[in-house]
Amino acid sequence: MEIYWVLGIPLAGGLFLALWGNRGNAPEINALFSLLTLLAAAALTARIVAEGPIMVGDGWFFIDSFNVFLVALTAFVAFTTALFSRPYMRIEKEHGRLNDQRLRLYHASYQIFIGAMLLALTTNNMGILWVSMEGATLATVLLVSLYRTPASLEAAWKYFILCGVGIAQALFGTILLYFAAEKVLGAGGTALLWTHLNGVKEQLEPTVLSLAFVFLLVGYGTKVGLAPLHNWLPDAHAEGPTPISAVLSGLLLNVALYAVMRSKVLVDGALGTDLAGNLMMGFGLLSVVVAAFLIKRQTDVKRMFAYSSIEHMGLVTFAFGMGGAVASFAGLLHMTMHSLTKSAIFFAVGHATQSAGTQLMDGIRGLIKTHPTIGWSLMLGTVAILGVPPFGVFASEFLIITTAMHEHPWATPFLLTALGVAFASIFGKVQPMVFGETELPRLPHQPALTPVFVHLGLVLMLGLFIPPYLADWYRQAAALLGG
Amino acid sequence: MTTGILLQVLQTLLAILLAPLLMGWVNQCRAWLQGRSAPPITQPYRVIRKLFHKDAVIAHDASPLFRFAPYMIFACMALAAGIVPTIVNDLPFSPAADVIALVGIFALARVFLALAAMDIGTSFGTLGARREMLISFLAEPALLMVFFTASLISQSTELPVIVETLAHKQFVIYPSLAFAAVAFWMVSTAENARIPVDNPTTHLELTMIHEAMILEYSARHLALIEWAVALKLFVYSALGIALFLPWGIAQAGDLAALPLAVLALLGKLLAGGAGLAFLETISAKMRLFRAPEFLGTAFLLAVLGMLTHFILEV
Amino acid sequence: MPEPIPLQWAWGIVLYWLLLAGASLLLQRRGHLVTSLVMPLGALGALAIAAVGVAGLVLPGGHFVLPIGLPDLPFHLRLDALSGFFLVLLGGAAFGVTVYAVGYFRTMAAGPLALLSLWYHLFLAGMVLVLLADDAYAFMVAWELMALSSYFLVTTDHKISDIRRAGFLYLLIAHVGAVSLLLCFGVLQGGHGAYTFDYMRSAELTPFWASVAFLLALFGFGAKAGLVPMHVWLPEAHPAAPSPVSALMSGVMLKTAIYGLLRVTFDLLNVQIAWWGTLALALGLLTALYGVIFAAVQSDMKRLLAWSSIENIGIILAGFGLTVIFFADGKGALAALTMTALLYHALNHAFFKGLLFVGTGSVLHSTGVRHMGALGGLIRRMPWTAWLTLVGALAIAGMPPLNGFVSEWLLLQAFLLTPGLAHNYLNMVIPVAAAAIAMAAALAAYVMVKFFGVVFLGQPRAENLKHAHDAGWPERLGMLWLAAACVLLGLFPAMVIDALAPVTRLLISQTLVNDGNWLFLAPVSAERASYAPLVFLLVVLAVLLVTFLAVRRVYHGRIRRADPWDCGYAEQDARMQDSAEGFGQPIRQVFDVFMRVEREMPDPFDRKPHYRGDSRDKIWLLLYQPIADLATWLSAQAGRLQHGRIQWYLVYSFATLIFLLVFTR
Amino acid sequence: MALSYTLQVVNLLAALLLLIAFAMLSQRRIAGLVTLFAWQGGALAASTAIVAWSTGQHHLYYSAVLTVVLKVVAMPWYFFRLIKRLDVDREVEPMINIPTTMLIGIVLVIFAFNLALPISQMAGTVTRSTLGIAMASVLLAFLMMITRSKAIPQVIGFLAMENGLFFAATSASYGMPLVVEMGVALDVLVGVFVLGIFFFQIRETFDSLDLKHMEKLKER
Repeated sequence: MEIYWVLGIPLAGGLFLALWGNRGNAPEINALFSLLTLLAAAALTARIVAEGPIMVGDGWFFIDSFNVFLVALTAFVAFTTALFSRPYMRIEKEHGRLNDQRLRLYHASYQIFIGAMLLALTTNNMGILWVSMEGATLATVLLVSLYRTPASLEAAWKYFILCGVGIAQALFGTILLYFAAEKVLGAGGTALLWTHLNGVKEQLEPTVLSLAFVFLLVGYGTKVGLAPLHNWLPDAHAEGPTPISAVLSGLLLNVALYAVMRSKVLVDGALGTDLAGNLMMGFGLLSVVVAAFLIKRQTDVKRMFAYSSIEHMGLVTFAFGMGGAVASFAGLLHMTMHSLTKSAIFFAVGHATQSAGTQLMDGIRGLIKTHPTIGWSLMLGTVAILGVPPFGVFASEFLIITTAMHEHPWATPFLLTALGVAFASIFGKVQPMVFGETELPRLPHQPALTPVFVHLGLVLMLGLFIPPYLADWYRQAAALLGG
Repeated sequence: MTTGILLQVLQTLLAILLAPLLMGWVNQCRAWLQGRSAPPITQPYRVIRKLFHKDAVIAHDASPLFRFAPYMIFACMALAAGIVPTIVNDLPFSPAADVIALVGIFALARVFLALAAMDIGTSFGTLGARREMLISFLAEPALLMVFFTASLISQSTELPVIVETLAHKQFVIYPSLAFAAVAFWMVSTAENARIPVDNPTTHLELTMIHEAMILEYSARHLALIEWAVALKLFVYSALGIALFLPWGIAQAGDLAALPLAVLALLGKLLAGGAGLAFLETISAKMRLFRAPEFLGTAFLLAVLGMLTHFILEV
Repeated sequence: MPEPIPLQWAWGIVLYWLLLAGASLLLQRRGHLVTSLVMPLGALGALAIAAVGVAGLVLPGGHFVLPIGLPDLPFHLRLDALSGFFLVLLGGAAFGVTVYAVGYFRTMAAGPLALLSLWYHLFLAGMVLVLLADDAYAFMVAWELMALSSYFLVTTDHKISDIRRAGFLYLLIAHVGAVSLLLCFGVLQGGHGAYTFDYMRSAELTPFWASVAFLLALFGFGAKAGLVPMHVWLPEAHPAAPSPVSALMSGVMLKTAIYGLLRVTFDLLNVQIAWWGTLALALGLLTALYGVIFAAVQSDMKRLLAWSSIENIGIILAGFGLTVIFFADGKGALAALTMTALLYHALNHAFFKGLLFVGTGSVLHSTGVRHMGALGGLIRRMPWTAWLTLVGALAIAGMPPLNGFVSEWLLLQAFLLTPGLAHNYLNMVIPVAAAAIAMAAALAAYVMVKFFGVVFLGQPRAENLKHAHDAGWPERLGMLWLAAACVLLGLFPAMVIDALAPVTRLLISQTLVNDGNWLFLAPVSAERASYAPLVFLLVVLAVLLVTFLAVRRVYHGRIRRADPWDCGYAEQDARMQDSAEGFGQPIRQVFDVFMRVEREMPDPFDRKPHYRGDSRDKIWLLLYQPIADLATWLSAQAGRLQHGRIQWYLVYSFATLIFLLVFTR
Repeated sequence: MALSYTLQVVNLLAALLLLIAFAMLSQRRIAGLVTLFAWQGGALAASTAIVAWSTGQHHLYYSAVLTVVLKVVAMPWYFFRLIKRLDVDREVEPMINIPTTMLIGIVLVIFAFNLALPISQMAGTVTRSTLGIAMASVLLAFLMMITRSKAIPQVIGFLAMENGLFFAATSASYGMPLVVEMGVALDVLVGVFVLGIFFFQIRETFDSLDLKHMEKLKER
């Protein structure tokens, strides 16, 4: 069964790399494992597309079109990131910022992290979901502090504590969920299986579930980076190594949001009101606005794009909060686009910072002159993430904003303001980095920009043409989310 | 139709020929009023003839534009003279250009004059051009508004139709036309470089406008320009007549009225010329930057005229 | 349904341009191929597009669906009279400009040239798609493609920080406008979440929501068209771009905004309200006057032209406002008149503004100077450029018998026909509006005399002008094409108006009746007003000829060349001419209130005294600065959230938790 | 009737739990905190065991054992070692002074009880009334994390919160499914080890475990 491969390969890879250490070819092995994961994921996806939702391992794993698309996305971005991190980490090592055992740690926990996320996505058990989310956090804590600089340590500490506390709330939510469930389904393992819960969601106790949802939202929302629970996110993104920033904002946030959505489905079923939706809209809107205004004052490029991740996650949350077929579709689309684009941007930024030797934007100038490819990929990536067509991010923003306009017009001024401010800030800061004069040195290694162009190419394509099966897939997923 | 064309040509020629005479008459009156001994009324003709016999002196790097401009200006004025009804009221050419086009023609002449003035690149030339354009950007819309008032009354921008309505329909008093008339007088003083806006007889750097532009011209070019200036004065007077006291202009088709019309025209021109001279004598030339205020007032008066039309006469 | 042939052609040409764009990307090394092959081919495409536009005007419009776009919303394309007209405008202007560009870019370095050609053709394709799009998504994609490619064109010379700033400002305002268009479409689709224009046409909106949609559209399209107060980007961005690009942006791109406004107001919205028209009229007049006043005080020639573009957009928008007023008031004939006038003016502006921009391009190319204070006397060094530019200048100054005069004439006629509107206040407003238009036109003449006089006439103000060279043949051809268009559009208005009839019929189901014949233009009735430019021109020529011959006869024709007299002043030199600032000074004096003047006074002992007076508009200070400050303040407040103390972060999540717990019970 | 006795014992233990939570709030010395933490773990384990015995939920035994092993033996021992190695055992003033903290704590307890009331009514378990206490101890642990400005106390607060959660699980629904409990325990274990590594890193970088050094990353 593909699913076991999907979960097994990364974990095995983690163990292997932990033992193998940072021999010369560790990066390649890392990439190889990621590739295998990707293949397995592809096989799984193919099966789902063919057979529809399946339940594996007597109900412990459940894969429907919602999570399988996230599985595919995760495996894909994980693979491209591994490709990117090959030259990147080499250069880091040559700059003497990393040594062998840290690279060993890096490679091992990278695989573990991917494995944990895949587990979180595929499991059917809300408890296991919680466990693997926590696992993913733990796997990345030491990666964030990989450079052992004071800043990175501080970032990692905040990451750990805030996410730990948040996730504890999520556990409480899960307990309440179980508490509500076992009265309907009886005690024992099956009472936390999402499919079972989903089957009986109408009978679940409303008051308990509304309470549970609050805890779950605060818990997982912390990991999504919803304002005002977002404070760990910019630090962690800015201080960790760039590949980690890429997967954190490209994947981890998605997975956390996935958890929120799974709970939302249950709660909606139980309550019959759109309490959950309203809460999510509120959080989403707040995140969009706050992030937009925080972007304006950034000087560190990775930090700025971290905030932009908050903004986009807020947008997705808002879309899911609105509910309805179109909005959910748009939300899923936006998830995909954001992951691809943002990771691409982080790749470009990574090389840019390496060539400039600083993450401060004032230090990065005129990339087009020294590294045209980096410069253009950064420029195009930025344009894409800012929602300029024909890139795909615009497709989802188009749907979200127009839907908002006729379902919740009150929200649109905020969106308009936030998008405008974000655009002004990000573009105004990126433009001088890309254009203009410069005296930056060239990079020792050839930067690996294939991933960037692959991502941007995909985003561009999806902006102009979404393949029918992909569209159906989104539609089914949107339907699952109560569209 | 043929008679129409005949009359058209006749009238235009008449205008072109009479124009210097009007200029002479005005100068004469002014001299009398100022107690000087007046030059003969034919003085302008002599001046023009003299100029035509001189050698042309042109600056070294004068472009073709410079030499082409005088002809252009003269042609424009002749055209204007062709549009405005002076003695008869059916002009086969006038449908080709209505009052708005008339304003356009004046503008065209003015722009060419200004460009020619800038062509040599002397300090005075550019100075004159600038001042001229400054005057015009207020005078032109004011003139247009004056026409608008008239055409709102007669529901047409065709001068013949306007005259028809004002002269030959039943007599009505239009208060709006009073405003228009005042505005028109102010504009025409400015447009014809008369006191109080400009002084045609001075070459004083600080004040001259029109003269500064034609400093570089000599001989035939100058002659053409002078003639065009006279023609312009004539056309404006004719316009004033046509708009504000059109009685006497022969109606389309009846040739019997022609002699009377000619007499009426002469009478009006004499009166008008004298009036102009009188006003020039009693008023003093104003500072250059008073001119915008002066013309702004004219502009406002014209607009007021339109408003009064909407308030009182609709 | 039979496939609409012209539309397929249009789509084919778009693909063809995309192909050329890709090709030029491959020609990174071979610059000469780009100019000698790709761009001429692009020009042919433009010509073909114009032909398609003509077809769209005469043939019944068709539409078809492309297999790309969103899953539920593939690209819908449609060709009707309106888009046809604007295609003609685009193709006609773009052809001349592109031909010109062939020569203009010949000296450019290969790498940047390839990129430029890439964006250039994407830009053209984007504009065509905007005109063809028949659903919100396709429209927005095309719209932003247009904006993005033009941004990259503007920043071609990105080494200069001012240009970077200009490009940034441009893209920012364009994007904000685009978002508001997005919202506008969100309103228009009125509930049943379908974004094709067909559905929007059928959607029934309450007056309130219709007004919201209109205002959003006015904002969005106004931002693109340079409507005051959203105009701030325009005088920065248009001069920054290479001249052919400026020509396209001013001449054509601004018109796509007019197109969008017409499309939304008269086609997609099924209710029009009079006060929209009043608003548009007021804004238009404000824009016209504001633009022309600032054009008069500029001393950078391209900036001057950019401001004059703002003025013309204002005039067009005023016409639009009148159209809405009349149409909402049930005066179809008048609406037809004004709409014809505004379309006509849009067409004219495309040509003469394109002509003027490429003219300045040639000057820039051979002298390398944009500041008028360092130019002058070029009519002798570059006669072709000078005389062709003169045509453009006279046309834009509204001189008969050129085309600028016709459209203004039509507009003024509309003002004269107004009495008897339902709303009395309108009857009061109209004369003032007419006065404003007249004044704008007169000022335009001032501006053009300044522009042409200072740049091409007089003495060269700098040494390097001595060896300025005239434009090459491709440039001349391009300019000839545009100038010819200006003349012909001026001489045959009756025909043009007949050609415009389908558009007005489509939008307001009324056409402008021409009481005259092909020669005489008489909008409503021959009694009311008529105008025959051809006769006019012939008579002028005739009189000219007669005068000339007569003078020849009576005059012996000796000519002596000498130094200029200049009241006998001997040490006359080029520095004594009016500089651009000097020429603008009276206007600055009169309209001081609108401006913030930065002066550099010369020092009395300076041997070569230098004076600089730079007039900026206050709107930046009054409107945009506060907004920026507010944003900064807000972000400072938001920054307080992130003050680094983990206990506080915990407090946030604790507080959130408690709040939600209280809130949900 | 035996059940009621056990029930009384359980409630007693619950009260003890809450008491310890308050004690932790007021405790200044880190070593003292660790001891209290160990006691809390003990109380938790005991109550779990009793519930297991009284209701025959056998899987609860495992979690009880797990608790004893992890939270009573392993972690305290580990923490004591850390404290010795890093030698950080001295009085620490919390950010907010103790009485205020106490007051806030009281308010929180009342709030938690109100919150838990409707739920515990519908709970089918004998131990329903203790749910409020569980929630209260969670919130109190949260409060403690907020008020402590040193690394180790914060972590202990974190673990105390974990205790509260376990207690909640037990009291609300006789514990979670075993797999989940195992997983959670595993996470906690790993987490603590990661933290251990952390402490050393932090120590060697800032040569102190004071969180004041870790306020550099902020918007300026």
